[in-house]
Parts: sequence; C-alpha cells; structure tokens
Amino acid sequence: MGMPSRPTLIVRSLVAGRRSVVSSTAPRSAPADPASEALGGARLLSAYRTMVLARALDERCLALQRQGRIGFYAPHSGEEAALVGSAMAMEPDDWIFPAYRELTVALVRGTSLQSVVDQLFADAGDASKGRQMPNHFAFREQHFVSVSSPIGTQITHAVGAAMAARYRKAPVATITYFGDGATSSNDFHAGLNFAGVFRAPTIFFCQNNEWAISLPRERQTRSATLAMKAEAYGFPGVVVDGNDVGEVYRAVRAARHRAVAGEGPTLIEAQVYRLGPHSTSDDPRRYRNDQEVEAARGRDPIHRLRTELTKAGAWDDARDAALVEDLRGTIAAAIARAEATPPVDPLSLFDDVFARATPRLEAEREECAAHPAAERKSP
Amino acid sequence: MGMPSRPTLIVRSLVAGRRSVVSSTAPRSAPADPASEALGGARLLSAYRTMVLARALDERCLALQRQGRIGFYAPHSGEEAALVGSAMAMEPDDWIFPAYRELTVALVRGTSLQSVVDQLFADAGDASKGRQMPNHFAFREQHFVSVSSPIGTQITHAVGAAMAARYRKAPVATITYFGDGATSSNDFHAGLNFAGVFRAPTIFFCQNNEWAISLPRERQTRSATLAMKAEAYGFPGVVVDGNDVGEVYRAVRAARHRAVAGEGPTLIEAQVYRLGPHSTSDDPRRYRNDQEVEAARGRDPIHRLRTELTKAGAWDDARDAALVEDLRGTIAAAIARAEATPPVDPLSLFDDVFARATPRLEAEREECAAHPAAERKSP
Amino acid sequence: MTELTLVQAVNRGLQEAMRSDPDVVVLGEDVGVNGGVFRATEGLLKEFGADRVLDTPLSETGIVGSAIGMALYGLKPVAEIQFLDFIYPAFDQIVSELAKMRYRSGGQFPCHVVVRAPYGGGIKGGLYHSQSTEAYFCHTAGLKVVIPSTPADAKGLLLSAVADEDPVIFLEPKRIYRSVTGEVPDGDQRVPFGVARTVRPGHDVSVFAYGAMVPVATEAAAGVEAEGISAEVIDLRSLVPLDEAAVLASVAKTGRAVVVHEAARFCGFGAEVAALLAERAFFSLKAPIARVTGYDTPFPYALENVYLPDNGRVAAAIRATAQAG
Amino acid sequence: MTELTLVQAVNRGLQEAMRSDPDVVVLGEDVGVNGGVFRATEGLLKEFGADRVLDTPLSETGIVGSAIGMALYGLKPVAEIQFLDFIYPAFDQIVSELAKMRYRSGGQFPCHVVVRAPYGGGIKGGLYHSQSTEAYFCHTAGLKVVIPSTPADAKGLLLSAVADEDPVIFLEPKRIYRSVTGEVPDGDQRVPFGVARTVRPGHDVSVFAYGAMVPVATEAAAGVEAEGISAEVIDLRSLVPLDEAAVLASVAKTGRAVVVHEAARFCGFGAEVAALLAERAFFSLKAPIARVTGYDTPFPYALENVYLPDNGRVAAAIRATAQAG
Ligand SMILES: Cc1ncc(C[n+]2csc(CCOP(=O)(O)OP(=O)(O)O)c2C)c(N)n1
Ligand SMILES: Cc1ncc(C[n+]2csc(CCOP(=O)(O)OP(=O)(O)O)c2C)c(N)n1
Ligand SMILES: [Mg+2]
Ligand SMILES: [Mg+2]
Repeated sequence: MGMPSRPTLIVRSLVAGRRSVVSSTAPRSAPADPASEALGGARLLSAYRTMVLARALDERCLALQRQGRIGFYAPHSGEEAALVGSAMAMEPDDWIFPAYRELTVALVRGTSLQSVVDQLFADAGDASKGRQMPNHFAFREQHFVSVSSPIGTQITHAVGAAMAARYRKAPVATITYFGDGATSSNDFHAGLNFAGVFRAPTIFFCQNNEWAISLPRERQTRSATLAMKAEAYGFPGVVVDGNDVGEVYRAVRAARHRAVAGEGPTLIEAQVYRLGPHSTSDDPRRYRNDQEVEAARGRDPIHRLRTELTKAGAWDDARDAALVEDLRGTIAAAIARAEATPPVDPLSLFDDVFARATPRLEAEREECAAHPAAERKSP
Repeated sequence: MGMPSRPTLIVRSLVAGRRSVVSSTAPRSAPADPASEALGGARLLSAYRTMVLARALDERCLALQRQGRIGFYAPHSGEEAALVGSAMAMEPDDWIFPAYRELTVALVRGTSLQSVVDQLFADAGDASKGRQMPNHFAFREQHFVSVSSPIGTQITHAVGAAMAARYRKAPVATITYFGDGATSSNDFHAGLNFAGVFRAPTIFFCQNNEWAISLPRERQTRSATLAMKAEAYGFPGVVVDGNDVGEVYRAVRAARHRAVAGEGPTLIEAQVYRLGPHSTSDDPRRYRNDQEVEAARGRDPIHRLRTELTKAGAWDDARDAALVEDLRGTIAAAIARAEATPPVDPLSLFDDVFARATPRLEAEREECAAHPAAERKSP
Repeated sequence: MTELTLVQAVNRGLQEAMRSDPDVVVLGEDVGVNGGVFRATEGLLKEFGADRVLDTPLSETGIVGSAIGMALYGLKPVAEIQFLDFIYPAFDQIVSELAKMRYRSGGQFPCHVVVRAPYGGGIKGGLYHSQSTEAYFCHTAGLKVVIPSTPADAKGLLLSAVADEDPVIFLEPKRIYRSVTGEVPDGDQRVPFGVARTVRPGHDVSVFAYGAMVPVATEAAAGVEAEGISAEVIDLRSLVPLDEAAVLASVAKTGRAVVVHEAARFCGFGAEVAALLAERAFFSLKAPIARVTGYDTPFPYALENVYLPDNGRVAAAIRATAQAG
Repeated sequence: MTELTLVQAVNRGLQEAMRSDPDVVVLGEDVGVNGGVFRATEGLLKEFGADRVLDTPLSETGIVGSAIGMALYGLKPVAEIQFLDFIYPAFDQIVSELAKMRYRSGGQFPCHVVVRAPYGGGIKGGLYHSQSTEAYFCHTAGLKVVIPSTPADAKGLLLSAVADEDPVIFLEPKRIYRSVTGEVPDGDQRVPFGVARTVRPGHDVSVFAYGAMVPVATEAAAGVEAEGISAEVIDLRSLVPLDEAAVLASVAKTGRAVVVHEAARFCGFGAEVAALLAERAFFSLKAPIARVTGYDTPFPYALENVYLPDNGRVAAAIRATAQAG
C-alpha cells in the first residue's frame, strides 16, 4: 500500500477473534473448523461493531461531501449486514473484486480506516495516489482489487483470478460484489458463463438493493429472482436475507467451501435495500416514495442485530452509546489527519501509465512542469 | 432490391400454396386460420422442395468455392428443416434478423434465387453492391435484415424492431436466428433481457447445431439446455427437434401468436446438427470424429421428410429425381447469369457511407479515380 | 429566442423534435422518471409518455442495439448514454453495426439513430466521468460526430442530428452544461453539419477548438490580444463531416495553427487537424503546428486541473506559435 | 536461426514463452483443439495441456475480462481474439480496465496481459475480417501497441510483449502470415519495443509504414529508384511507444514524408505521424506530408483492391512528395 510509515487503525482489531478462529496455518484443504461455520459469540459482536462503524462513516461522509470537503460519496447504509457477513466468510488469501459500495469489506479485510479516508480525500496518503473518485478503492495487501466505475467489469476479473488460483492449485476463492443493475451487464453474462464452464472457484455476490439509480429491480429484469439466473449457467443460485448477517455469513461460507472443493461457483442474491441516495449526486425523491424507504428502515440490519444481541444479553444501550461515541472520535481523527495530509504531487500525473514512463510521457512531464500552476484556473 | 429489370426466379413459387393459406388481406389481429397452424398437404410438399433446393445449393456452392469461383461459403446442411419450418411460420410483414446460415429463410421469404447467387458472386447484380462476403445477405423488400459477421449483434436489433412495431401498434413479430455459440454473446444477454422487460414481440430462434467452429455445445455453456436460459429473463423457452419441419413450424407459429397477442417473447432452441464444415475455411476433422457426423446423418431432416411424404403417398423416387434434376438446372442457370454479370463499379466504393457523400469522401473518390486500376496489384 | 443553459437547450431540442415527429423516441438509463442524471430529458416522460421515453435496463449494448432495431423498423430513436465513459459496452454495436449498416447493405438499411452522451472533464469526475474519446468515433467511417459549445448550437445541431438519416454521435460538454447560457431560437431551427463557427476573427494565429475548450481558447485569445497577437478562434463543432474549407481558409490567412482539445494527444483529433494542414496548407504554414491537449495518461481525479488544457497553456502555445519561424 | 513464415514465428514465440515461464497461459476461441483458425496456436494444447491452453466460450468480453483477472492474480495470459474485427465486445474491458488498472490503483495492480489479434485486409475477408483499427488502441493511454512485419519481429516482439509488465495489443498482419518468410533466431531472442526498423535507407523521401504495408512501401520505394528517387522506408513496428527519434531523424535528413497504412485516413495513425512532424520537424520539412491509406469508408469486399494502398498509390505519393516544393 506504499504507506507503511503512517500509523494504521486496523479494523481487523474490531473484528476481534476472527484470526483465532480461522487459523491461517491450518491445512487449507482440510474440512473447515465447524466453529467458523456460524457467526456467534465474539465474532458476532465484532460484526456488529464493524456495521456500526460503517454506518457512522456513511453519515460522516455524506456530511463531508455536503460541506465540499470531499468530492463525492456513495453510501452503503442498509447493506452493512450483507457486506460484513460476506467479508467475514472469506479467508485472507481469498481475493475481493468489489464495486463502489464495498468500503466496509475493505475494513473487514484489515485495511486501515486511515487508508480508506485518505482515498476519499485523494491526498498524498491515498494508496491509489489520488487517481480516482471517492469510493474507488484499491488495496493490494488485502487482495481488494481496484474498483472502477463501469458497472459489472469486475465480475469477469473475479472469474479469471479464480481460474488462475485453480491453475496454481491454491485453496483460494474469489468473491465479486455487484448490484441488481449489474445483472444486466455484459460482464455478468460472460463472467457467470465462464465460471460455469471452467468451474471457477468464484462467489458472485449480488447486492440486490432494489434500485439501480432510478430503475426498480422489477424493471431491470423479469426473472422471478436474480439468484435463479445462475441456472442459465449451470450452477446454483441462492437468495439470502441480506439484513441477517448470520444468514449471509453461512451462505457465503458454504459457497466458499464449494468453490475451494472444486465444485464450482455460486451466485448469491442478498436482498437488501439502499436506504440512502444512490450517491451524493442523486435525489431519490424524484423516483421513489418515502413509505417504501420507511418500510425498509423497519428492516434495518443494524437495528436487527442490536435487538438480537441485546436480547441475548450480549449488548446494551450504554455500550452502544459508548461504541458510537468512540467510533465517531476515531473517524474524526482519521479525517483530521487526512485534511492535514498534503495533496498529491502534480507531476505524479505521469507515473503508473506504464511500469516505466515512455519517452513521450517524460517529454509531457517536462512540458507540464514548464507551465506554472499559478496560471491554472479551476474549472 | 434495386434490380427490378432482371428476371427473377422467386422461390415463393416453389412454396406453392403458402400465399393462399396465409392471406395477406385477412385482418391481422383476428385469430389465425387453424389451417395455417400445422404444416400439411401442399405446404408440406413445398417445404420439402425448398429444403431440397437448399441442400442442392449448399453442394453447388461448396464446389464453387473450391474452384475459386466464389470467395467463401458457409453451408447450412442439416439445418434445412429448422430454417424452412421457422420461416414458413412467419408472416410477410414480420421482420427477419438472420445470421450467416439463413440463406434459405431469404428464399422462403420470396427472395429470388438469382439475388442470392448474385450476392455470393458480389457482382453488379448484388443488392448489397458487393460490399460483403458471401452469405452476408440483405434484402429490404423481404424484411430480411443485413447480416453481419460479429456473432449475436442482430439479436438486440430484432428486439428493438419488435418494440418499434409494438409502438406503431402493428401486428408484427420479429424473429432472429443465431447459433449455440451466440448464446454466449453480449447481445444475447442484452437482447433477451430487454425483450423480457419490454415484452417485445420477438422470437429468438437458436439453431443449436452442437458446434461453434471447434467448440462443442457442452463447453459453450453448462446450462442443461439452451432454451432454459429464457427463464433468466422471465419468459418461456422451448426445445424443438430441428429435424422435424412440422414441429419447428408449430413452435414458431405458437411463439408468433404469443408475440403479436402482447404476451411477450419466446426462445426456441432447435436441436440440429451442422453436417458440413463451419465454413469453407474450416476443417472439422481437426476437432470432431466421423462417427458423430455419421450418426447425425441418420437424422438428416431431408431424408426424414422424404420418408414421411413417401409413406403418405405424396412423394416418390421418380418425382424426387426430377426435382433434384430441375433444381440443379435452375441453380446452374443462376450461376451462369451471375458469372456473366459485370463486376461492381470501382468508384461505388464511396457510395452509401452516408446518405450523401461528404466533401472528404468526394475528394477521396476523385483521388481514387486518378489512380488507374492497371497499377493495382492483387494481394 | 429564449435564454437557456446548454443542458436546457438540449432538453428543448429533444422536446421540439418529439413534438414535431412521433417517430422520435428517447431511451436510456434514468431518462424517464428521473429526467436524466443531468436533467437533459426532464419533463419528456410527462409530455410524451412511457411509450416514447424508455427507462432501460443497465445495458448500453441493449440501448444501442435496440435503438438500431427501432431505426431499421422506421423510428428515429435518440439514445442517451449516461456518460461517454460508459459507451464501451455498446462499442461493438456502434462501430460494427450502426456505422456500417447502410454501407454493407448497399444502402438498403439506413440507421437513423442519434446517440447522445455527456463527455469531457472539469467536473471532478475522475477516470470514468471525464473522458473525451471522440477520436474513436471520428476514425469510424459511417458515423457523424458533432459537439456543440453553445446553447444555440446544442439545440440547433441536435435538431439536425435527429433529422439526419445517418447515425450521429452527439457529444455534450457537460462541464459547461450549466455554466454557459445564451439565446436560443425557438422552434425547429437547425444548425447544419459540416460548418465551423468563427468565434473570434484574427489574423496572426488560428486556434481550433470544440466543446468545453472553446471558452478556454477564446479566453486565451482575448488574453494575448493585449500582447499584440490577433488570434482567430474557430469552433469546429462538426468533427465529422469536418469543415475542412474553413480550417484551410483560416490557416491560409494566418499561416499558424494551434489545436486545442481535452482528449489525450496521441492519435487525438488534433492530429487529424494537424495532418490536414501539413498536407493541404503546407505552403501557407509559417510555424510548427501546436497541440494543446490532455496528456497521454488516463484521466486523473486529484490532478484534473493539471491534465486539462487551461488558459495558461493555451495562451503559451498561441504566443509560441505566433513568434516561431 | 530457422526459416519460418510469420504465423509460424508467432507460434514459436508462444511456444518459447510457455516453455520458459509456467505463468504464461493462452486463451481464446478455437485456440486449443483446433490450433487457432490461422494455426497460430497449433501444437500448444498438446505440449502444454488444457490447463494452459484454454478453448473459451464465444465471448471476447469473457476472454479479456478473465485474462485481466488471471494477470491480477499473477499469471501472464496471452489472449487471442480471432480477428481484430471481433475485439469490440471486449473493448470496454480493454479501454476501461486493461489500460487503466495500473494507473487508477496507483501502481498497485499492474495488468500483465497480451492481446493478440490477426488484423488487416488482403484476404478477401470483407468488412469484418479485414479492418485495421490500431488507432483506437494507440489513442488509449496505458496500452502498448506493436505490429510486426517480418517473422523475426513477430517472434521477437511477441517475446517482449509476453515479458512486458504492461498490457500489449499485438496485431498480426494476417495477409502476410504465410506469404512472408524469413530467418528467425531460435530461443528467447527479444526485439525491444520503441525502436523502429530501417528497412531501406534513402535520402530524398521518408516512407513510414507498418504491418502488411511494409512490403508494399518497400516495393514502391524500389520501383521509384529507377526514376532517381531515393526513398527511405521505415517500419514503425512499435506504434506505442513510438520511436519518435527515428521518425524525426529520418525527416531531418530527407525533409519529406509519406505515411502508409491500411486503416481509414481520418484520425488514423498516419495523422499522428504527420502531426508529430508538423510540430517537431517543421523546419526540416520541404513538402506537404502525404498519407496513403485506406479510404474513409467501411472496408469493402468486392473492391478490396481499390481500397487498400498498393504499389501504384504509394509510388505516386513518393513521386509527388519528392517533386513538391
Ligand atoms: C456501464 C455503466 N453504465 C452506466 C453507469 C452509470 N451508473 C452508475 S451506478 C448505476 C446503477 C447501478 O445499479 P446497481 O448495479 O443496482 O448498483 P447499486 O448502485 O444499486 O449499488 C448506473 C446506471 C455506469 N457506472 N456504468
Ligand atoms: C464476436 C465474434 N467473435 C468471433 C467470431 C468468429 N466466429 C465466427 S462463427 C463462430 C462460431 C459461431 O458459432 P454458433 O453461434 O454456434 O453458430 P454456427 O456457426 O454454429 O451456426 C465464431 C467464433 C465472430 N464472428 N464474432
Ligand atoms: Mg442496486
Ligand atoms: Mg453452432
């Protein structure tokens, strides 16, 4: 990630116990430790903490964008259980091929909150060197592959990487995240078909949040469910309640077993709801009504898990308030640090086009250096 | 078609009786004449004649290519019943979006054999002005839309045209032909999805001939059948025996009824076998064995229909020999005429890029005219 | 005449075209209920109904492919691609089908389709909401490519596009969607293709630009006036067909040329303008032909303002070109 | 050294690369059992097995998309596109993903992928088995683009491509797949990118060409020698990165330039060469820069020989350029 000297807040610590349960030294092809097959105890609590962090980050970032402090933001509120449950089911050597709402997955994978915030600010601390809009993360160490805006393109990558892992005989699965809208993309079709034909160890994780900007799910496609599309490619598809972190975890876990056992891919449709706007550029009141959103709020995954934990005596209001307070402070500190971080170097524009700049790029770098930034006008 | 002064051999005459059964003056939205719902009597005989013509043409064209008299040819032997049965089920106002093996469909639609042969020779009589390789036909009058080489691209066109027909409230359906390989294309996915969402009056007619050049059907996709892929788009898919002209006819007829009744699209998988090479550039012995081909020959659609007609007393060997003899003569005459037709005008290169040539194109036409053809060397 | 922003002018152009011809339909992602993510199709669903304003699934392949099918049947579809950066799933349909249908069928099957897309940088959109890849389309025989830089041209060129029997790629400089306003003629007033617009006459240097670079070039030209340099600014606006006569006439007069565009330089549209001049205005040329363009990197996010040609870079190129030779 | 045809040299290059590095895998349509429709992958399945030579479903989107995924994981895939004309279903993956992955991730995720495709006319392939659309890729920052015209370069450039950490579009002039033969070094002998090849030295006119136009240009240059014109022929072969130094040095000497390519002229690669010269060799230039190219029409079938630059057209351009000014 290129930023080793900066102190890192690793959310993995929030997901306490994860490391101890899934031993990375255990033989990978051996039957999994049954304890890892359900999310309970300390791990369920860490799942909850991560979900609360994710929600708090969403709220803070929407405000940052309104204040003009970051340029854009795509919230994930309503999708936290699906994100956390799926991410926790994957192993450290597995690879993630995310879309733009999977910030939380990066956190579960061990990416530092600071790295995430630096990306949103596109500052000199950004692992991607300020090259992309907010939410378009890339974290090499965590096998969290670079997010792009074109819908669906990561799906075939996940399949190719899975094929490569199999070629290398590594007990590795890949998971790719995408929305209901992305099921209409070319890469969905090509990716699922290749995965079926080559029995790629891939999990296709569809976040069906009912909307693709203004297009409702039922006008995106006429199939009864999105999961059933898997049959067209000769492998199973399952629908899960994406508001239930445990159910999501178990489904992804099972799919991962299938994958590394050589039984092929699985499509999982997590039924969730996008509580917020599509992004900070969107006004959802133009196309959906408040009742629908209110009804979805009633199924809020965080609320649900809090109730569950509280009923089980593992959580209470005081601890909740303290957690929220604590996380807000952590987030504020990361933001403060990002805002104190210098911007990226203008001449770094010419880096990373290729491994080594061509003569033409070096000439352009010199040309660019000759034009003082003072003459530059903002658009 | 631009060739009105040339005498035309209309194959429609070979398909005797068709016009009388499907009256073009009958109210289009009225329930169909039950007599048209099955292929029998004179119409079955004309189906047979067309199939025999198609086979004879294939044999002749493969020879022409070997002799260097045409540049390329993609045979359809083994697919005649599916082609003729489906084409006869469509109405004159319907639109056809073919791939490159649908020459016979053009004939059933009433395109003259001479027009077809002129296209193969790319001569001055070619309705498409010699612009395309053999088999890439376009016949405006017959609503037989221009064939292109990229696999699958016609599928979305068929859907758009069907949506347009519905917008115009015309009782028209569209049919698009494509192979098993094309089910992997982007346009298959987009086209079927749009058709499902917009309930487009389209028939997706998949010629599953078991091979996409050297790739066998089971490695093209892992779904149990190709027809079941329709379910992923929310409409029915059916498998038909593509060697049975009657079964094909009834299935397409039913799908057409559904379409014009506003009940949406249908995917039909016709199970056939490509008896010949993929094209004259292909050597199928590199990837499939003779036994498989021999087994398929045992299911030859022409042989099957001849046996059926003969058993019913409607046909005999003498008539068969006479028909073949007659058709060979007809084909030979068309070829002779094509070979006597002048080549296309070199400066027509610059026509039809746009409705009217731009100044740049006119300048290039002049530049081209200045270079005498004598200096030109064949590649 | 009505004072409109550029995006409003696009909207009025669509409205006008749909009012005067029932064969005109609009399709794309979020174009109906939502009125388009930039509001270019605002109000159309309400006025013309869901039969003529189609919210499509998320598939550019489907949008352009079905638009071609509609056109073949006889309609005049106007397809919106939400950002030019997302046109590539439709690239096969555009270059293999749309551009070649008329030609390959010997004129039997024309393709009366307009593909509209907002394009270009300056909105902090990063790699995928900023690109200017007009050269791909300009290099594809069979496509017309137009780019307005004023509200009047936005409406007038769009009306010409919808009326044109050939496929038109209509690119809208989203950076100036709202920042530029101007008087726009009411009704069906078309601006013809193939005619460049002289924004500012001059006699020392010719500056060729289009889209959002037109105001940048104009400002730079105005700026160097005080230094005694008279720069002529020409808005090419119709890239295909290009008004070659206007380009050649201007350089016949000035003998010097600067080409400005946002797109990457290598094989960009500026190369064609330079090549045209090097071929057909060679004996008038008094100085090297300068290109002020985006650099040969992907479009950046944080460094957008470093990447995009600005007043400073264009003015420097005009000065250098005026003084060279 | 072994005497090989161009397509055999491609085949040996693949074999060599696969032998020396188990991370190299080959995928595409009909590349395995069938050995490729042009036999470029003949024998590879047998030697390396179905794990390394993958016959894929009919989806260029899937071929390039999965190749990218393989490369991200650490393999070095070589994807075959059966004809360049069929690359467009993969265009989104190529321009949006392959070209930008390294850049957008700040160098974290390079994309070690080679995309091979036979391209160009001269085989009576009509619109869709003949096109030369290299300019699309050359205009896309982040892609390298190379085109051999000899068997030695075919193997040597391919070995460099497979070894290169960056994505390479490797275009093979299929018209001369079998008609051109030549001595090819055995083993892992690479030809570096970014270095043009002087086919024939000369001092009156510089002729720039690549691919199947190299033999055409060379023949034309030999032809005009009798008329007292000394034409230098340079095979650009590496379009990105371009050997600008070689281009400029040749024209510094001759003062005259002709660019030859099969692709359509408008916004073609020749425009970039002309623009480069008009910018950086202006004061050496003594004559207009000529482009001898395909015309701005789709690629035809019956009239292929009218469309393609030939000896007559190139010779005429050399003559006119030598005499102008
Ligand atoms: C190829 C492409 N077309 C259009 C867009 C514009 N766009 C961005 S997000 C989006 C909707 C995505 O919906 P979905 O896949 O359901 O994901 P969600 O945003 O709901 O998470 C659209 C149309 C895009 N990014 N890429
Ligand atoms: C997009 C694209 N990729 C590759 C090809 C090369 N190609 C031509 S035909 C063919 C196989 C088609 O198989 P199928 O769809 O089953 O049709 P069939 O030839 O069996 O009738 C291929 C790969 C092509 N024409 N278009
Ligand atoms: Mg969604
Ligand atoms: Mg097939």
